[in-house]
Amino acid sequence: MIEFGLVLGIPFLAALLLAVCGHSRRAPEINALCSLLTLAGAALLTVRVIGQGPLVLFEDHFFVDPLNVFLIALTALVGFTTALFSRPYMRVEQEYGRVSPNRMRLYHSMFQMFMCTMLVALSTNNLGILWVAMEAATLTTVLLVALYRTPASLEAAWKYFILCGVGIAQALFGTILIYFAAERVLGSEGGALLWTQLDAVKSDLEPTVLSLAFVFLFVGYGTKTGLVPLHNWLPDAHAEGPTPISAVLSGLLLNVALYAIIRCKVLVDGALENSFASNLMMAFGLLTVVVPAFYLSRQKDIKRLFGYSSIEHMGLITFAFGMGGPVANMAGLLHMTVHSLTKSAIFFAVGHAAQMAHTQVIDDIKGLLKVSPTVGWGLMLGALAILGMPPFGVFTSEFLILTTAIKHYPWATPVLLAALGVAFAAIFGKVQAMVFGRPVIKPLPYDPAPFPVFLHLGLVLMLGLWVPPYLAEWYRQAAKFIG
Amino acid sequence: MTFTALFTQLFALFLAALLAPALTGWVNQCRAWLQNRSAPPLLMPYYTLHKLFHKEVLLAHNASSLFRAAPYIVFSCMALAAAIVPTLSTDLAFSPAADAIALVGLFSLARVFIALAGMDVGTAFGSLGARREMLIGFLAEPALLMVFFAASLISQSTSLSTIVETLGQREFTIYPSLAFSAVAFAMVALAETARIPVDNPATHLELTMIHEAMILEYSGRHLALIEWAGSLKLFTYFCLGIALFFPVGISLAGTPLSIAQAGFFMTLKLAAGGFLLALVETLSAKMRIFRAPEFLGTAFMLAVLAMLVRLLLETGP
Amino acid sequence: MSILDWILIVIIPGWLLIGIIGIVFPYRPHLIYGLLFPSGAVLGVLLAVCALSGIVAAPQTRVLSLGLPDLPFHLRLDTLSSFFLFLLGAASTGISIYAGGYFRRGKGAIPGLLCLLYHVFLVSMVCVMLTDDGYAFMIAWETMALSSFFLVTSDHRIAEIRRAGYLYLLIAHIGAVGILLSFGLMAGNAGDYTFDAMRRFPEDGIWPAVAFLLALFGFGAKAGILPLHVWLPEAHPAAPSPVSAIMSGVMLKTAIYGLLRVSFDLLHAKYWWWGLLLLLIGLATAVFGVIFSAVQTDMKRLLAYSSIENIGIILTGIGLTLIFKSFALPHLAALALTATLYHCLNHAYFKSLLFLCTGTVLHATGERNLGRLGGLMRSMPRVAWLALVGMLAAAGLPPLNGFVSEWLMLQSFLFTSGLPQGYLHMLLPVSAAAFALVAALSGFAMVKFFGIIFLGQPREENLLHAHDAGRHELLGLLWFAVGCVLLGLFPNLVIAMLDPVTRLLLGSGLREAVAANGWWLLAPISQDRASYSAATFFVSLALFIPFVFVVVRRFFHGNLDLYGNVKRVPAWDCGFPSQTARMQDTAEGFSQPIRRVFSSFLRHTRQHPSPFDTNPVYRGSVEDPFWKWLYQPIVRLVEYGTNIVAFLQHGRIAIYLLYSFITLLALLMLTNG
Amino acid sequence: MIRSILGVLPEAGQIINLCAAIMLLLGFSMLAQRRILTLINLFLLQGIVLFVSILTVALSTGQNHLLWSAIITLALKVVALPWILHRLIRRLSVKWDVETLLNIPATMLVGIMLVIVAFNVATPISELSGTVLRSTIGIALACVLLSFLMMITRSKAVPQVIAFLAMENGLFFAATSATYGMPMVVELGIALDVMIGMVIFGVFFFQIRQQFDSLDIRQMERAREE
Repeated sequence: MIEFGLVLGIPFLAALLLAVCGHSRRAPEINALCSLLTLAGAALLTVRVIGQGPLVLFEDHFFVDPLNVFLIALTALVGFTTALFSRPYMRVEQEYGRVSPNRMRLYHSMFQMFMCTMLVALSTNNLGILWVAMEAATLTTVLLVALYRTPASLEAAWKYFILCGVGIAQALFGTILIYFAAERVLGSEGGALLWTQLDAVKSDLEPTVLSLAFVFLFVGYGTKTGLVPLHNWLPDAHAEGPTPISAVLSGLLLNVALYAIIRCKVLVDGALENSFASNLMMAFGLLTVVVPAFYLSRQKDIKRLFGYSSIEHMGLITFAFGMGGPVANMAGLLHMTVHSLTKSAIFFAVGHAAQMAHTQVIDDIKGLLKVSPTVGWGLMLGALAILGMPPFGVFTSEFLILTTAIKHYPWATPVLLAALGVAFAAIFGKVQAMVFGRPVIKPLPYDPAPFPVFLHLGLVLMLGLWVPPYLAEWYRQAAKFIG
Repeated sequence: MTFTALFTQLFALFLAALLAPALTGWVNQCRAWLQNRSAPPLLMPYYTLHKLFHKEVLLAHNASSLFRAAPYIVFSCMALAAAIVPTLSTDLAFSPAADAIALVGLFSLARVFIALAGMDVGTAFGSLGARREMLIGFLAEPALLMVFFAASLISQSTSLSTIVETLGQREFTIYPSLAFSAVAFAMVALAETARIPVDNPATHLELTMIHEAMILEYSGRHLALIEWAGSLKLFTYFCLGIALFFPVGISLAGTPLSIAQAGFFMTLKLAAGGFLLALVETLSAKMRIFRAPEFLGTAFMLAVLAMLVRLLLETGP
Repeated sequence: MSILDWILIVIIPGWLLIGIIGIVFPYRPHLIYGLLFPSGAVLGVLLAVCALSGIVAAPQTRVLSLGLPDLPFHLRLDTLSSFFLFLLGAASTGISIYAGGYFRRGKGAIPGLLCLLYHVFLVSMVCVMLTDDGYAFMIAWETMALSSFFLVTSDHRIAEIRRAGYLYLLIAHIGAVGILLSFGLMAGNAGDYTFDAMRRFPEDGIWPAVAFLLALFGFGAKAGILPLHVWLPEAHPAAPSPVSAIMSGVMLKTAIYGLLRVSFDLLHAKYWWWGLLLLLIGLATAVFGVIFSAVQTDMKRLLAYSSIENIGIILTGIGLTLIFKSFALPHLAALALTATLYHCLNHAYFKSLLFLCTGTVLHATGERNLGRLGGLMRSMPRVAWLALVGMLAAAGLPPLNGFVSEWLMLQSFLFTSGLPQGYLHMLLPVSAAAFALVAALSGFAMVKFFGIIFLGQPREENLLHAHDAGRHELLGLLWFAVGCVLLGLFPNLVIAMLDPVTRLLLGSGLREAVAANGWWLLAPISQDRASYSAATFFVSLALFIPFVFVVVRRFFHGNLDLYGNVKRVPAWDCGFPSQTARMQDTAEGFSQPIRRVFSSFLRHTRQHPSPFDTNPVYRGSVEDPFWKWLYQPIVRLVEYGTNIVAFLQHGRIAIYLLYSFITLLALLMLTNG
Repeated sequence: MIRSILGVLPEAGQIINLCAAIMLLLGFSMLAQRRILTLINLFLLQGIVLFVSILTVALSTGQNHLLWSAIITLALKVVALPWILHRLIRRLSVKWDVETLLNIPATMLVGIMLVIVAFNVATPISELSGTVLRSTIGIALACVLLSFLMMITRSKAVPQVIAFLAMENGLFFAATSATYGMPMVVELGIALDVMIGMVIFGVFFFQIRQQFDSLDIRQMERAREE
């Protein structure tokens, strides 16, 4: 209870606090401290859930079960490291005159608010509150993406806002339809939007309504996940926002949206007793793997490049969950974990690199290894990790996904193979050109923050070689749970 | 390894080394007759060798140790090759040590060294000769190997002694595959021993020479060894042809009497062969160097055909 | 402590420790090159010894509690892996010794980083041989690719090297995905990826063939078979020479190991057409490799193409083995496999030797271009004579090691009577002819390699003052040169060592046949059919040459002084008065016959100077035709794809909304209908 | 279980059906409308209809929280948002929205097809509901789709936002009329989000106009793959 309060309460209070003093000189430290406290809360919560089983709170509106507790922990962790990273990063931005103190206040406040909304979305039991939190997450990030107020950032934010707003409206319609179906079974007082209750009666829910509802929810949350062809906002938003925001967008928000889809899929699968939702997810997953792969090679902006890469990985995860079964589900969950860790690490490195070069244009960044070995190696190893090179954890999940795919859906593998190959060629070629070669850039006024990058990469490396037993147990439980 | 085998072996080796220049002399004599020239004496090559051995060695300034070692290596290779081929008897001490494939390897070892020696001094002609020699080599070598293979398909063995024994003991039957092989072998032999139409042993015209170009820088004892090795090579090829295609009279028993008989037959066959070679050389003209690949390619094809014919038409041993 | 324990407790941690010490003290060259690399070499010897005893020991297994939740790392040391570990240990010893001297003279890369990467590379190769499940294998496999990539790009400031590294890793990665998919197919249900589960993979239906083809693709990409070879001639020249040596000598063999493991051990090699496919690909690769090797003008590229050729030869051997096995001819299969494995070992030795020699030449002269080398026999004679050994071995000449394996291979081609398949029966002699052609052509390439670099006049001024190899380098070179000679002289011992391996994969071996003839005579079938005695051969040559020398000197000149005073004169050269180094054949000139004969294979472009040019320049280059016929179309296809998808991202928000709208409507109608 | 509402307020079903019909009509007229002021007024009307329908449901079922919903709707959709919009266009001095990306008759045709699709899709659901309100889900869906279409066809920022808000109206209508209201927490949350969203929109309008000198969203096509 207290832990849970910490997890949700600290970010919220921090958001209020930073709304007042977010422009002060010590604000980045406060931000990091609050994130650390949240992380501590999340850690305690995790320990407790592992020890005592699922937790239900606030009149059933919130609950913490194996599926979401690790996502909460992951979110808190990445939130904390991002806060650490944003400390030197935002100072440099301020030094460069790209953000004013007022904007710093907005940034810090909204960052914490964003964390809060995501934690709510992850921990809520109520599909309605889930929707509300998702929408709130959109709103906060819109403000963050538009932080620089440049034409490009405004354009990106506007597209993000409109596309995700419309998308999330579809999700609301889907939620209403679920409620409509559930009310006939549970009654309007019975908590017809509470996931635990829905889960209990899912086989009694009306299949036609639920399949329609799933279409709306899928399109809605899928927009936020970045599924092709609903993905168009994503590269713009990643490229134009401050880099810490790109990191959390890629590393966390997409996960949360996908989490929402998975929650809904469990219900729909229970009601439909056919593979409708699975097929839908596999089809869109495959499309989402292939199309971004082809975008990658033409990117000139480094953050846009990794934005597309995030889309691709979301496609892979969606495909994995679409295949279903214990192995593929576990692979999907693992891939969610390692992708958010790796991708945020990459964005940390990219952020520093772009600051050193005063540009995000790939061709103008060269010789990172020489100027700053930590940033250079971070970017290189991160890119190799995200491309599925062992011994990093991304490989583990890709290994499981691909082997499952060729066992059960061999027709899909040539597509995946082509996409992975093209993606590798594109990303690696560009990253290599940035990291290697003769330097054309200068070091930063503040030391870069290597800790977040290497912490993430270290964790990813660990997951590639050894999955700790309790984590494995969680993956197994959660995978079984998704079905 | 019996004592007789060892003795026969040493005797064969000695005989080969001794007779080889005579064969060269004989071919030159026949050629002169056919071309209406007055012939040099039969023992001319021996006089030449004697002269060269007594001359002083003049070395180019930048000739390396490899250059000086090469004649000895080449000569030894050729002598060993001559020893392996069952000319007089099939009961040879060396015969298990090297089969047909190893024989080809031995030839190419010698070739590689002489080519390297040709490149060593760093003159325009030396490297030109080396490259042409290697061109001939890489075409002739597989063709020769295929000839051996066709023969070994009959005898189910690559051991030269076994091949010759099998072919020598058989009743007279016509093997079409052997006919093909024989033609291929003749072509390869012409090329390998630096004869017209591929090379001209007598020329010193810069642009046409192959073998001579490589050994331009040699003089004195080195040149003598190389010349001798060339004679040995010619001799060995003759013996090979005889052993593979006309094995009549080769001693299978290994007794002194049969060896003497074999020696007699061999001399006859060599004489006839030398005359034939002179005839061929007289009747054909030297080809352009880039016709040589076609020439040898034909030989290669014929040898492969011989194998296929063997497999298609002649089942059973 | 069992052998596997020795490897796990001493060798792997030892190498890792060396690497870590290196990275902890990154800028201490004396420590790193004087102590760490030599100790790595000692561990290499230890590995070779362990592996030798592993070949005769029973298989040993271990399970490490690392890896996936349901799939800990399975390790297994059997005879096949022992053999390849022996190869690794033996080769790495020489290379480590050499590297200690070579890197000391290098500049650019951080010594400690090199030390770490090099030893991680070695460890990953050990792990590749030891792993017994798909996942751990892939981890080791890709770690190997990654560490070697960083080694290749250690001098990453040169754009060409970056490009080479990129191409290498790209093809390696795509190949790895192929292997991964193959494992996925063979894996048991519910994600059991151990090799044990894969051995139980059903043997009929289309899936074994698919798994085999995927594995062939994956391992072929690493080995450099046609048409996946393109990275090899780029990466080998780019890498520092010890790295080229270990990549060519050992890493390519890991692909062979993988192919043997999958096709024989896991899939049981039942179908003759697998063998035919391998045979044809192998021959094509070998012919292609050797022709291109002969026309190269960069010494390391020449060797790289020669590696492609040798991989082709090895693949041909595997193909023969598969054919014989599927037609139940165990003795012939054993002969072919022995020849294959023998050639793996030989190639590791002579190619490492040659690459290391190029390294020394490169350090002494700063040149890889054959057109600017020449005459080094005089300034660096020790390296030259050692290179001569390697070159003769690579050309497949007796009595060195290359000849033995080619001899065995030809024998197995030759005694193929009784294959029930008609076409195959006809095809094998033709293949033998192609094989013979390859062997002969490799001689051409090697003569060119040695002759242009070491013989003739120096083509540049500075070559006169090139310094010979240092102590460490020489020791490393000697290790391989002696190996080449010994492997050539004692084939029976090597074959006896290979016997357990062939028994594991085929159930038959050559030990009895070989043991019947004593150590000095190699007669794998029977003495009547074929025999070769390297020792006799060598001894007779070794006796005869001095004999001739003594006779000639004794009888004709009266002295035996080895460096007897001879008169030095200007070269004769048919009496041409002016001779410069430029008048020798260049590398291009030397390979002109090959270009003529095989002009249809090669894409040769030339630029001639005009007759009035005061400073005439001639340019010619031979391009790999696969770039034009295979890779460029693929690139164009991808570009086409990117143009199509770019059209989707049009920038206009209304269009984006339209996508959502259409998606929604389409899904709604789909659900409804 | 769905409670019968006819006992409490006999005409409630008719009223709600009527409201539904008016919603659809308003949706169409917004789609066809070029003038921005009229658009806002139509939006206001939609808000009123929504309010009436929620009120009807609230009264007829006696669910108190729906009364709250109704009040929020009134405050937000009838009073606050139109007022903000009016102020905005006055401050930004945009009066006209002459351009649509697709001409009006074609838009209408597409709109009719959308309605057919929406009804068709909703048929199986409506058959389940077993009340007289069977058509409301279909109509709500049609409203959502029509607003969606309107967002696609408008080239200026303000009408696009109005379309977005109209879409929310459709959703609200579905939530209250077809299901008799979502739980209170959810509705409050939704309302809050809409409110904040509107504020952000407002901020954006000024920023966009400052940066691009116009509210024409066709200016914002720079981030693209060329």
